[in-house]
Amino acid sequence: MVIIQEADFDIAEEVKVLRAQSSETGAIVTFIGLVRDISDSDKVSGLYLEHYPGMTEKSIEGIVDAAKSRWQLIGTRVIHRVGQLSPSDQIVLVAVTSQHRKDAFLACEFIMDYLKTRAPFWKKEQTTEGERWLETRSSDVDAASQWQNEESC
Amino acid sequence: MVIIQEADFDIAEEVKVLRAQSSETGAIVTFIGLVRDISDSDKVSGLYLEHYPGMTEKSIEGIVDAAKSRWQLIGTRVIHRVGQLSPSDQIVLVAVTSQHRKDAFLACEFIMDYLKTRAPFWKKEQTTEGERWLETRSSDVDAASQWQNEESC
Amino acid sequence: MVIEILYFARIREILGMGREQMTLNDDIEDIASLIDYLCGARDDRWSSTLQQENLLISVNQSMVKADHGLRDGDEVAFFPPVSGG
Amino acid sequence: MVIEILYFARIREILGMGREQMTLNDDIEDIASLIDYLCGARDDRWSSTLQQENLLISVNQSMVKADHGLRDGDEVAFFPPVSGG
Repeated sequence: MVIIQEADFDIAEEVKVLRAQSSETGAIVTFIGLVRDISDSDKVSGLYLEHYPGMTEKSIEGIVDAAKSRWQLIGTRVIHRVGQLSPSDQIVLVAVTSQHRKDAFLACEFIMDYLKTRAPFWKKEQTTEGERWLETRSSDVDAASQWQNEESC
Repeated sequence: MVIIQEADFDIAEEVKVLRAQSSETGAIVTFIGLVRDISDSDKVSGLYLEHYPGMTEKSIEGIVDAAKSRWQLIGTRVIHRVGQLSPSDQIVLVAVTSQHRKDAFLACEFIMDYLKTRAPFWKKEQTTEGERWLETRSSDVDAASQWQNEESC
Repeated sequence: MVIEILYFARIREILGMGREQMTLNDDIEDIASLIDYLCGARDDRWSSTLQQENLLISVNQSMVKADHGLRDGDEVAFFPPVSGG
Repeated sequence: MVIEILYFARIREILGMGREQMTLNDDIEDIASLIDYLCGARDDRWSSTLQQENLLISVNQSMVKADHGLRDGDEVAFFPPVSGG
């Protein structure tokens, strides 16, 4: 389940939905991304998140499907916010359930790493030095490519 | 912060406390362990969790300290329930915050892997085949020992 | 053929345009020739953005390379490297 | 010296005892000799549990090996492999 919305989300609500899906669930791993108030040593006052409606959902669903084919998962929820956000706001939630914790940890991290490099979102930071568009960090490209290296092991 | 209690916990409450700790937090990773209704193909009707009061808290605090010395963390919360539980009940919560997601993912998984092999908890399952005490799974021993192999890389 | 072109983020701001419909001449058969056409027919802002090495391209909401062929009704999008999450 | 001994989980159930206080003779100086004493002085349940290879031992709430020395007032615990989380 992939949701793109302006509204905030409630992790308890999402965990509740996932728990109700199966009595075989033994592990729930969640990731929440927050707006940080510092970026490259400048004070961040706000963040605008643009996306490509339609393609965003499609690309994240593709990432989730890839995770499902790689690990034994029971359920997944991805919520990504768009629009105007402030420091400390929640941006993204990835929640994964599985029978065993290892699968849930790996799948959650995998989904985040690919979302960072493949899903069509763009952040524009409002800082004390003015506005600026962010682009993919090289550390995020490295994080995503590690999953491919592992495949060839 | 390590808490051992009989009562259930609310992930939203714990995430709220962690978010309030620092405006530098960019990533929150949580793990929730649940009582599964099947164990070695027997139907589980309940689970009794015994622990060693005092040593439990001390050992988990030691694990959390080890995680803090290994990764850049901002905050941690570990809640472990004891007493009588039912299938689908929450058993344990590990929540970790950091500036960056990689540290939070690794630390959360590390804490869970060590908690499974070092913290003095014992589970007694009530199944259709009677009651039985569980002992450390070899897969959990392997999971914990992987962190030591990585250290020597 | 008629296609829809979408521009996002920094590229949308520089071009001052988020979306346009275009009727293509028969000789524009793929993304590469569409980019050539736009850079030649329009002002410098087009060549400075559409010729950047890190430009990302999608057709019908799937990422493609510049040699991807075009068909009537396609939804083409140009955008910079992504930064969500 | 006087020590406190705690038993947990399966071991507690088999021995039918969760905690006891013991006054030790002078020749019991470490965990190994304490185990030897208990196995010799008490019934089979003691030797069958305290001589198991996977027995875990703590003194004052830190895990130790059988060669760990004992001091007056120590809190010793015997327990099976853990299974929390």
